[in-house]
Amino acid sequence: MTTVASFEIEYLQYLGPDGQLVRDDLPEFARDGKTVRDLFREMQKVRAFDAKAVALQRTGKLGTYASCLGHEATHIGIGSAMQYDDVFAPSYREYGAQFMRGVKPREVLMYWGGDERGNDFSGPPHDYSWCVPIGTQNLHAAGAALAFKLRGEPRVAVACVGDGGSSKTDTYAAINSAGAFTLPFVQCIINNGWAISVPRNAQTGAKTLAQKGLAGGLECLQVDGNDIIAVRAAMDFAIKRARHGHGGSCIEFVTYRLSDHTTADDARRYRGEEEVKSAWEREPFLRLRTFLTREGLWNPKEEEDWKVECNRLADIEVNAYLETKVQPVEVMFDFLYAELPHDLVTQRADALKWEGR
Amino acid sequence: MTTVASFEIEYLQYLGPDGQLVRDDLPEFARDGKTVRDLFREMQKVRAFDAKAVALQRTGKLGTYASCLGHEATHIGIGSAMQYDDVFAPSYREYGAQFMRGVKPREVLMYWGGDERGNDFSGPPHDYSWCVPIGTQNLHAAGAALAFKLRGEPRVAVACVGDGGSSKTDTYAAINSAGAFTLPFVQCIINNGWAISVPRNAQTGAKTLAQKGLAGGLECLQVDGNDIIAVRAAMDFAIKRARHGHGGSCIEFVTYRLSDHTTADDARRYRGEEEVKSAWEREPFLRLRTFLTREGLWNPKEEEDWKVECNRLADIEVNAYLETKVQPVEVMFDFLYAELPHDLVTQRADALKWEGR
Amino acid sequence: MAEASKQAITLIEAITQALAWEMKHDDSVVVLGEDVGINGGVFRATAGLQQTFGSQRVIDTPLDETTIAGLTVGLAAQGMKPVAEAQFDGFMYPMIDHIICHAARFRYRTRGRLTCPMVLRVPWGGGIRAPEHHSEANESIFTNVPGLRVVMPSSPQRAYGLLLAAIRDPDPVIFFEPKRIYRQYKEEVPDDGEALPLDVCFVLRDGSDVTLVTWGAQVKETLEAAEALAKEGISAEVIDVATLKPLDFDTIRESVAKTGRCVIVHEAPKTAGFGAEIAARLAEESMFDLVAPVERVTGYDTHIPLFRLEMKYLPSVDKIVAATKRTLAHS
Amino acid sequence: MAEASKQAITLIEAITQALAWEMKHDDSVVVLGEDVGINGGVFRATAGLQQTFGSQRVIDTPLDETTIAGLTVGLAAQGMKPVAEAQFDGFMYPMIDHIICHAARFRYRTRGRLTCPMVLRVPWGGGIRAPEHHSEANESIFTNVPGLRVVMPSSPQRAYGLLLAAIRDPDPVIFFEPKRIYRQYKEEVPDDGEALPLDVCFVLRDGSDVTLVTWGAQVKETLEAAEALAKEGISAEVIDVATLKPLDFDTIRESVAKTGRCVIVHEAPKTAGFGAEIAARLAEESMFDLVAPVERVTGYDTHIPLFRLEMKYLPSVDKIVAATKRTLAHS
Ligand SMILES: Cc1ncc(C[n+]2csc(CCOP(=O)(O)OP(=O)(O)O)c2C)c(N)n1
Ligand SMILES: Cc1ncc(C[n+]2csc(CCOP(=O)(O)OP(=O)(O)O)c2C)c(N)n1
Ligand SMILES: [Mg+2]
Ligand SMILES: [Mg+2]
Repeated sequence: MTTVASFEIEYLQYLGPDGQLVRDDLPEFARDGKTVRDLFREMQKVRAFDAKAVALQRTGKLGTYASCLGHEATHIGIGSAMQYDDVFAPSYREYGAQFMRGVKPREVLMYWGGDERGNDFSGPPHDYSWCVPIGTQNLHAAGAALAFKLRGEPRVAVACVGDGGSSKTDTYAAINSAGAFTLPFVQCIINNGWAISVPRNAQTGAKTLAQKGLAGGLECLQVDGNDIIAVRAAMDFAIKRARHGHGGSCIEFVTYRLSDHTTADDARRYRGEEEVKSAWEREPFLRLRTFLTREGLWNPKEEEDWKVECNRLADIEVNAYLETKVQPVEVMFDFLYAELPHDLVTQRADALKWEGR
Repeated sequence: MTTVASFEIEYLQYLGPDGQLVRDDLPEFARDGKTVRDLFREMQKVRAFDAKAVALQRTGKLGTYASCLGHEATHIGIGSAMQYDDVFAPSYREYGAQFMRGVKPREVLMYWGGDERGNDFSGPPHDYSWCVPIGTQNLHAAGAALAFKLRGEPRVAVACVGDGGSSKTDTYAAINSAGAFTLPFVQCIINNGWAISVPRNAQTGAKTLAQKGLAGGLECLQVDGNDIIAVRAAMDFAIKRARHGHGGSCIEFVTYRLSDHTTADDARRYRGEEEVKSAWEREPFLRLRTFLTREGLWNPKEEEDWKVECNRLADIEVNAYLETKVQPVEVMFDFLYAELPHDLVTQRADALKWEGR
Repeated sequence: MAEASKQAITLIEAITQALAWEMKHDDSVVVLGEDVGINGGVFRATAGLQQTFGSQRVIDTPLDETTIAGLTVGLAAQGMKPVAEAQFDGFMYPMIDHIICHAARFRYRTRGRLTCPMVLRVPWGGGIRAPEHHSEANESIFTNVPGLRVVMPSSPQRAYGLLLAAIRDPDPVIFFEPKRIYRQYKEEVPDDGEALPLDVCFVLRDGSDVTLVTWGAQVKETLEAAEALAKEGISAEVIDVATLKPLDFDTIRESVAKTGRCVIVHEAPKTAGFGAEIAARLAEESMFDLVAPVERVTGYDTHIPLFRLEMKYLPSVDKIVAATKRTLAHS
Repeated sequence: MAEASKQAITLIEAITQALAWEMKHDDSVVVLGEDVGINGGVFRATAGLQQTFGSQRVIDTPLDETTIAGLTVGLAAQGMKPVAEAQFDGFMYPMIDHIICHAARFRYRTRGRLTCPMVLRVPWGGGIRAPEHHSEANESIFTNVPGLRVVMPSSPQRAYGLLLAAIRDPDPVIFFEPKRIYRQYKEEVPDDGEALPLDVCFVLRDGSDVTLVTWGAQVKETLEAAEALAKEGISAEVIDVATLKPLDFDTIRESVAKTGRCVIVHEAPKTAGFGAEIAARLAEESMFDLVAPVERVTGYDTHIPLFRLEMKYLPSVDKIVAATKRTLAHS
C-alpha cells in the first residue's frame, strides 16, 4: 500500500514533576528566571482567589462555583501568551487566563453569584464571557478568527475546552473550520482527566486529544499542562503561527482537576483517593518552587509574604463582590434588544408594578 | 520532544484506471474472476436504472433525483460486503449498495416520486431509509452498532456519508462514539469531489478524509473508490474487524460524481468540463472491462446482451412505479403514532371531509 | 422493593423507582447520558442503577448531546428502549435535530417499518439558583412537532406513573422533570409498575368559579393560589395538564364550560408558550362559555435572569391570585 | 443598479437586490452558507454576489449547520454583519443551539458589551414538490425565544425592505423566505435602500366583516379567499403579520375590534403554531369584540407529507373560505 499521509503527535515538557529540566533547550522567555517567577506569582494569586471563592460558596454567599485548583499553570500560561487585541474564549474555569487579560476576580464572583454584570468585565471588551454550553465557545472563537482574517487583522483567537468538551461536536466544527479557512485560531484542549464523573478514556478512543486536530488538518501538540514553561512555549509557538497566517493549532494540555467538578459535585462518589494523591505530586506549584529556589529566585519567606499579599488582594475583591447591589428588575427587558420593542412595554411595566414602582 | 502517537494513512488500489493490476496480492474473492464479473454486472444494472430515473425526472414523472453515476464501484462494493443482518445507513444516492441488500428500484423511484412507501422497502427491515439531513444517519448506525454490542450480536453497522458530509458534526460524533465504545461500525466517506458546488478542498484542511477517523481512534484507510476490488477488499477488512469486536473503521472512497448533484442542479455553473472529462477516464467501468476481457470473462457481445437485460429489468421497475396509486389522505395521521391520539380525531375527519369522504 | 414502596418518596426518587422497575421487567430498557453511571446523574435520578444493572444498561456517554440524541434514535430503531438524559434543559438544543427530523418521523417516514420508542428525560425549569442555561422552560418548542409526546409530571406519583407510561409508549416522549420540585415533598408511591395514561389532564382540585390550568413546577404555586382564593370564598378548579402533547383539551373545555373563567399559568416566556395553545383553543371552542377574558400568568418574554433576579421572573402565588381576581371582575 | 430598479422583479430577486445593496453600502456585511458562492445558492438568492464582492465577502462554508451558526455568531460578536443562509428550513435545527443559547443572549448576558447583529436567511415552507425536509414551516419554534426577531416577507417589495431592515438591525433576526412564492409574481422594487419597519403588520386589504390574519406563502391563498368572499358580498380585511416577533398585536386587535371575527391562516401544524399566540391574545384582549369564535386554518398536526400528498396538507383557498363562513354564522 502507498502511504498518503503520516502524522506524529509530540509531547512537550521542560520541567518534570520533580522540578528538574528534562531538556536543555529552554525557550528564550524562560532563560530569564524572573519571567518564570512572575508567572508563578500569578499562579499563586489564582490559587488564593480560588480558595476564597470555594469558601464563599460553602457559606452560602456564592452560587455553584467551578474551582480551578490544579489548572493554574495551564491557565496562566495561556493567558500570558496572548495579546490584548487577541480574542479569548474560555469555558468556565480559566480564571487565571482571564486575570492575565484584565478580568477582575470580583467579576468572576458576580457571574457565579447570579449577576450578569460579571460578564461585562474589565478584560478586553471583545473577549467572550464564560460559556456554559460546553464547546460552543470554540466556534465563536473560530468566527472571531474568521473576522480577523477577512479584515486582515494580525489577531489570534484562542479557545479553551475540556477533555469532556473535546467530544462535543462544536469542537470538531471549530477545528474543521480553522483548517478549511486557515484561520488564526488556537484550540486549547485542557485535559484534566475528568468531565464531572466521566474519565478521559470514556470520552474517546483517540490515543491523545491533541490528535483531534488532525481531523481538520491543524498543527497538533500534547503538552504537560502542569509545566508552565511548556504551556507558555506551546502557546507562543501556536500563536505565532496563527498570527503569521500559517493557520490553526490544536494543543492538548494534560493537567488534573484537583477539586470537585464544581461546588455542587462530590468527586468522592466516582474517583479514588489514590489517584488524587498521586496527582498532587505532579501539580504545577511543587516543581516551580524547586526550580525557582534552585535558580535563587524564590524562598519560603518570599512565599509567605506573597501569600499574605494574595489573600489581601483576594479579600478586596470578595468584599467588592459582597457589596454589589442587586440589579433593578427592568434589566430583564432593557438588555434584551437594542431598543425595547413596543410589544414588551406592558410586560416591563408589569414587572415594575410588582416591585411597587 | 517525545512522540506519543503516530499514524499513517494508506491508500488501497488494485486495479489502475487503465485496468492494469498495481499490486500482486489480489484478495481471495478477486482471484476467481467470476465474482468480479458478477459485481461488474450489478454495476451495470445500477447504471441502467440511474439513466432511466434521470429520464423520468426530465419528463416530469419523478421529483428531484440524485444520480449515482460514477459511484457504482463504491456502492456495489460496499453493499456486496455486507450480510443481511448487518445494518446499512445510506445517505441518499447509494442505490447500488441497497440493491445488493434487496431494495427494489421501484422503491427508490417511489421515494423520489414523493411517496413515503418507498421507505418501507424490500431490503432488510432493520436498514435505515434514505437520509436527507446530511450526516445524521451516521449516528443512527452507531446507535445500531451500540445495540449489537449491548446484545452481543455479531452484526455490523455501515454508514455512508459524502465528502461534504464529512464536515458534518454528526459524522464526528459517530466516529467518536465508535471509538469510545469500540463499536462494530464502519464509517464510509464517499469522496466524489463535490458537495453540490463546493469542492472537496473547501470542506477541510485535512489532507485525507480517511484521517477524520483518527479523531476517534478508528482504523483509517483511503481507497480508490472506482476500483471495485479495492472497495470490496477494504470493506471485507473493516467489517471483519468490526464483527470480531475489534472496533470501528473510517474508510474514504475516492470516486467522482459524473452527474449533476441532483436533477435540480446544473454543475456547469461551478465546475470545468476538463475536470469531468478527465474523471471519465478514471471511472469504474473502463478498467473492469479491460480487466475482465483480459481474463476472458467478458466481451462486447456479452455487454450488449446484458445491457438489454438491464434495461428490461429497469423498465419493469419504472412501470411498477408509474402504476403506484397515490396514498389515501389519512396516512398522514395513521402512521404518526402507534395509535391515533384522541386529539387528532377531528383533524383526521376534517382531512377526509375535504376528500368528500 | 416491596419494602421501599411503603415509604414516602420525593419526585426525583419516584423517577429512580420507575427506571428501576422498568429496567428490571424489560431487558431492552437502557439508560444513557452524561454522568448517569457511577455518579447516578447530577440530580441522582439514576443513583444506584449502574450498580444494580451494570454498565451495559446504564451508559455514560461522551460529552455531546448530538451524540446522545443520535445514538438514542439508533438504539430505539433497533429494538432497544433507550431512556436518555439531557443533563439540563439548556443543553438539549443540540438534540433537537435528531428529535424533530428523526425520532418524530421514523414511523411516519417508513410507514411503520422503523419506529423510535425512546424517552428523553430533561430536568426542566428555574428557581434553583443554578448557573446560566440551567433554568430553561423550553417545552413549547416541542409541542409544535408532530409525532412527539411531551409530558411533565408534577408530583412523585405522577412522575412514577407517567415515566413508566413514557418508557412503554411505542413512540418518542420528551419527559420534562420540574427540577425545582424534585425534592419539594414526599408522597407514598407504590412500586407496583402501574402506569398512568399519557393523554389526560389531572384535575387536582375541583372548583366552580374559575379554572386554573398549569403544569410542572407551577402546580405548586397554583395550588397555593387556589388555597388563598378559597379563603376569600373563591372556588378555583386546578388542572395539571401533565401531558401537553397530544393535549387532552376535553378536560379543560369541560371545566371552563362550568366556571366560565380561565387563568393559564406557566413558567416559559408568554409569547408562543404552550399557554397560547390552550388560550387559542378556548378562543375557538369555548368563546360562548367564557364570561371573562382568558388570563396568562407566565414568565416574561425575556430570558430567565441569573439567580439573583430569577424569582422576579417566575410566576408567583400573588400574580396568580391577582390574575384570577381580574377574571372575577367579569360575570 | 439604477437601471435594474425600473424592472419588475420576483421575491427571490428582491432578496438578491437587498443583499447587493447592503453589501455595497456596508463593508461589514458578509454572506455565508453552503453553495452561496459561485453557485449563487440553490435558489439563486446570492447569484452574482461572489462575482461582484469576492470570496472574502461571499463565503462557502464546510457542510455543517452547527459550523455556520457558530461562525456567524462569532463574526457578529466581532464587528461583522453576517447574513447566513440555511439551505432549507429542515436543515436549520442544528443551528438552534447557537441561536437560542448565544445569538439571542449575547446582549443580555453581557449587559450590552457583546451583541449579535446577524441575519439567518431560511427558505421556508412547502408546496414546491421538494424532497423530505425541504418543506418545513417551523417558525413557531423561534417565536418563544426572547431576544430574537422573526420576520417573513410575502412580496418582492416587503422582501427587499424587510431584509434591509433585518441586516441593519443590531439584534439577531431569523428571516424566513416563503420559497413557494419566490417566483410567484413580479413587482417593481425600487433599489433605493429603503428599509421597512420590523415591528408592524401590513394590512393588505381593508374589510369590515372579518379579519384574516396570515403570513408567508399563505398570503397568496388568503388574498384569493378574500377575493372570492368579496364576490359573495363578504368584506374581509387581510393582515400580513410579516414581523412575527416582536409582534405588532395592535394592528390585529384594532382590526378585530372593527370586524368582530378572526380567521388565522398558517402553514405550520396547528397545535402550538404561531397562530395560537394570536388567538390567545384575542382571547385575552378582544373577548368582548369577538362575535364569533376564532378560527385557525393551518397545516394538520402531522408532518407535511412527501409531495404526492402535500397539497392536501396545506391550507387552501377553499378551507379559508369555509372557515370564514363559519365565523359569519355568528353575529
Ligand atoms: C452542552 C453541555 N452539556 C452538559 C453540560 C454539563 N456539564 C458542565 S461541565 C461538564 C463536564 C465538562 O468536562 P470537561 O469538558 O472535561 O471540562 P472540565 O469541567 O473538566 O474543565 C458537564 C457535562 C454543559 N455545561 N453543557
Ligand atoms: C444538513 C443538511 N444540510 C444541507 C443539505 C443540502 N444538501 C443536500 S446534498 C448536499 C451536498 C452533499 O455533498 P456530499 O456530502 O459530498 O455528498 P454527495 O451529494 O456528493 O454524495 C447538500 C448541501 C442537506 N441535505 N442536509
Ligand atoms: Mg475535564
Ligand atoms: Mg460529495
